[in-house]
Amino acid sequence: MSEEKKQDFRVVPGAWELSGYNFRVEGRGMRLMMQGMKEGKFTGIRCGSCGMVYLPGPFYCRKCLVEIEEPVDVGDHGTIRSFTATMSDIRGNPLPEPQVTLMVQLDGCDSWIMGVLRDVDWREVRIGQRVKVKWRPSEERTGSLQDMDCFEYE
Amino acid sequence: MDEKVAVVGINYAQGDDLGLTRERLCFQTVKGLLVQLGIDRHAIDSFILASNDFLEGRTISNVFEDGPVGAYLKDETKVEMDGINAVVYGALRILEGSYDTVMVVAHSLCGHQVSPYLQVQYSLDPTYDRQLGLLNELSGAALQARSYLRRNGLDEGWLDQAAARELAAGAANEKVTRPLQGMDEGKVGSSPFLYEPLRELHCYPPTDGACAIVLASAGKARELTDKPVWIKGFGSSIDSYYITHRDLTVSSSAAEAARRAYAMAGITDPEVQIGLAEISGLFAHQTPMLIEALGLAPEGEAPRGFAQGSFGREARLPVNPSGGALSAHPVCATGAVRVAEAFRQLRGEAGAVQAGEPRLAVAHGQDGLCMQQNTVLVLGI
Amino acid sequence: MEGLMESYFTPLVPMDFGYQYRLGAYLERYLDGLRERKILGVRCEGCGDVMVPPRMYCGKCRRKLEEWIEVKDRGELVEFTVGHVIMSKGKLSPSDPYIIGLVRLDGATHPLLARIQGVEVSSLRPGMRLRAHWNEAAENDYFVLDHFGPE
Amino acid sequence: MRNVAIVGVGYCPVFVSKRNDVSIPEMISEAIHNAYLNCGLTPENVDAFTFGNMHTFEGVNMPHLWSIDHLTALGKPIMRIATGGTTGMSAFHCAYYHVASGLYDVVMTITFEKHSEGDAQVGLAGIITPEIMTVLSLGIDLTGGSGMGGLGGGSAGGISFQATSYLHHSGAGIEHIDAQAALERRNAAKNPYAHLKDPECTAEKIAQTPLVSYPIRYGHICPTTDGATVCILASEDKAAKIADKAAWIHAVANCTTDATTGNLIEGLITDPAEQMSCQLAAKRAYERAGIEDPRKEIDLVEIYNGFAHQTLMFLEKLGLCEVGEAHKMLERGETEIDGRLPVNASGGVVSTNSIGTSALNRVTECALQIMGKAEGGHQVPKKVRKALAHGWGGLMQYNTVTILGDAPLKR
Repeated sequence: MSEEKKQDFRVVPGAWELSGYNFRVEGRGMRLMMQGMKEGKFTGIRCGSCGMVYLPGPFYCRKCLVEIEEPVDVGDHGTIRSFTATMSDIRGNPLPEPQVTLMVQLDGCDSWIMGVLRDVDWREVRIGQRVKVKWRPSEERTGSLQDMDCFEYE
Repeated sequence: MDEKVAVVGINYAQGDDLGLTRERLCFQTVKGLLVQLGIDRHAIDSFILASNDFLEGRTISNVFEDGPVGAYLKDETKVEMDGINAVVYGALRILEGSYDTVMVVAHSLCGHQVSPYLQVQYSLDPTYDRQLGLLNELSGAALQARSYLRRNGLDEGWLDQAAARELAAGAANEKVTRPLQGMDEGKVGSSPFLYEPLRELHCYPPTDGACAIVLASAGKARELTDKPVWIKGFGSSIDSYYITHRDLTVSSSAAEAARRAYAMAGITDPEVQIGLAEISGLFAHQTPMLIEALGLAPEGEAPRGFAQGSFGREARLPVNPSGGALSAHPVCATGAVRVAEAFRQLRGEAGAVQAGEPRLAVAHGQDGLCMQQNTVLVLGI
Repeated sequence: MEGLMESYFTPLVPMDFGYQYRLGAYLERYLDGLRERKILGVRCEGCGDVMVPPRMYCGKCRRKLEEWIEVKDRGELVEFTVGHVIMSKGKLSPSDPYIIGLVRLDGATHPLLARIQGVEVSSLRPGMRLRAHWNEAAENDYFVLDHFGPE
Repeated sequence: MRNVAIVGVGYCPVFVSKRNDVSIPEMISEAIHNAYLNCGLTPENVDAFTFGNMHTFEGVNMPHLWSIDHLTALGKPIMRIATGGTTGMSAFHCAYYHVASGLYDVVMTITFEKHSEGDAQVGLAGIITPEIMTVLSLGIDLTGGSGMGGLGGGSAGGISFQATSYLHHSGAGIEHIDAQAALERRNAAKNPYAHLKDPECTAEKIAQTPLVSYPIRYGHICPTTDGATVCILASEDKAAKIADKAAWIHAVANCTTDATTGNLIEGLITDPAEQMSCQLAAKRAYERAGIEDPRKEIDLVEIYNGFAHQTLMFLEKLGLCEVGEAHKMLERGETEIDGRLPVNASGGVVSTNSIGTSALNRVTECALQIMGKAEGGHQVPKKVRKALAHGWGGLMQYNTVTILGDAPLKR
């Protein structure tokens, strides 16, 4: 590396204090989806104007710029649209096993969701393969994002 | 500048806490304006946002803003300054010729999400001023206030009058949703000191707010409205960062910005020609300082003008009939709101705060510690 | 449907992003000077202004500053404010009154912002003579020049 | 609409991972000084300034305010633009509009990033920190291997999904990403203002770097760089007087879609490799520049590629080849410095990434190639008449395009 060293001057600290903010994040579509997940299904929102189905549903359609609120159930089967196999954890330490994460377009939905595909050889994963959601047993489901256990092949 | 770029519509909201997320605030403000103009988002060629990552609490804060403002698959950019600069950029884009319509959207959530003081706090020299911890937006403004008072031989109580004047105007403005009723000198003068001579009610309030403005080329403007408000001129300038190296009794950069704006607008005698001013004075002493810098009163004469009622709603040259930034200061949107208020006044649509029938107005916005950077826009009908 | 406010998530972000700011040659030399009870500045050959603390450029003359000079550790009060609050993470909390002043040091053309102690607020006047109080024991270089008090 | 030219370019002397010898304003002033030297102008000649960086990377809000005395801009109009990765080009476009409006004759764009003063990973996470904290509270497991979300590409973020999708649709393989990265490291070795340089780099060497998240390897990823870049623009009248050589702006265009990955909350995830905003921005730029067949008319390209697959992907999205052709052009050597269509002769962003400058460097590199002033052996041998500079950023969604030519556009 061609690091040119004239002189190393001292450094002084600073911080961006995110702990001082009171954030607000839109939640209707997410809460609607989680409600459905408790019953083992996905509920999105359809734009009444263009028909686009989003999951989880935003409060507006970005194409039509209108408020949207029509709940619509989408399938829990879908098609792999992209994937990755992660070799290290979020801090960069190697994982014991590569972890496969998918981007899946669920049947009847235009936007995609992400989720884990377990117990597979990551080298065999391909775009276009069919998968379905493996739900946790109904008695364990609480209406949280944990209610979906993972994806598995159809 | 002749009739080349017009403001054709405005919509804004400001309040202590509007009860919205930033996405919903942007969406509602833009949507309201599109409905008012009878167009959809496809009628807009270009979107210019004004917001600030440190106030949004997010890196590249416009990432999730361009959907709600209607910029999906459109040209969008962000001016990370007071929104009046986004209006200037919009005008430049129209003058270039590729765009007939530009939507400017400025906002922040300093009412409920974050302290507005961070905007300046994080802009300070991290290798010196932030290490020492003496300087902040309020201590800087206090030194500026006292310098101004001292030069003009005014006592500290004069700030109470100056603040009460603007707060009373704000109380009459339905577009200001802060509880300002019954503000008088006594109430202002009994609010606690922050940094002497500045008391709490001499300082702007934390405010949520957003302002959307549609600009259009001459041809398009006449399609979109019967009453286009023309941008006649604009200018901006900036002072040294180091307040120790500035003359704190005047705003040189506001004066320079105004000179540029007036030259472009062909204004030779602003005190006589301008019929209305909307000025972003964030502290009680700044509005008079800016009145002088903008050439609306001779240097040192603004306080006398106040005493004589020269800048009241009924006067020939009303200044901040909206209540100004002392009544509501949604950082980033404030300068854009000044443009919007001037637009309402020039069209005679300002309702309870309508101030005569101005034909030519000046709007002003600022950024930085002690008004470091200033932008001035001249509008006419 | 529930109210809008109830539908929002309100996540706490219990983290602060950290930074390390690099000093350049000018501020480095200034801080080194303070350790020797010297207040250093740079003089602009264009306008004659003396910058304390020193920096690389004179904005007004748009020229690089290279002439180092030492200014006195005493001078006169130019302006002041009395703080009744302290600001932390942008939030204000009440404080016992304290004085911040602009002090023009002898040999400098412009003032330095500093804490002022040992003076009654009622006796503060522009032009008042002040001198530096040093604290060599300060761990933080910035606070070796601790405050200004009566000459 | 009047013609606007680039008449001067200034870089800080080196682009390296840590500038321990200067403060932020001092580093910026180096590039400004060099820009004046480059074209013989003085600060008095400049009418207005535009300024850009990603300020959460240094934790300094609107750093032009703090730096202004060092920027030769005191008393002048200065406009701060910030759009993420595209910031450099967005600020440049703002300067273009200043001049093209007819109101300003000479405008300077100043950009910088001093990554060593912050943490780029953390700064990027700052895009969606509140959203991440929300989904964590709702049961997303970022460390284990269950449920929705997962690691989502680890430190490479949503980029891995983009690369996978690109490979699938183009028919290219990971070995092509390796080869592209190697080519850019070799190009960087010839550019005095590049950061990661390796004159002997090969695809095999890149292939030995560990996989971070398939198909992204360490060798595919940009560094974090300290640097500053300055560009001076002038109107046609002024340019003729100032510069012996100039690069003329034929078109600027810009487009956004919507954040396509990372936000699990609002159903915004779609194909990160579609890059419709790039296709639209390019289309608009070609129209404005009067370009009918970009494949025949564009002589040189600088692509914003934080990750090596993006060079290939954007070459296709920009319409400079068919889908599935970019990696074949690479195989045939057509995109090398002496190739038919040199791509990232500078070494690209994947070799040098001081984010605020990165998209502007694409423009300045195209300009220097047109002027024949690219230093250190990365000047391409062919005559460059028209060049395309591309910028990318946001959360996958911003694309900016600038087309430059060796003569003013006839309007």
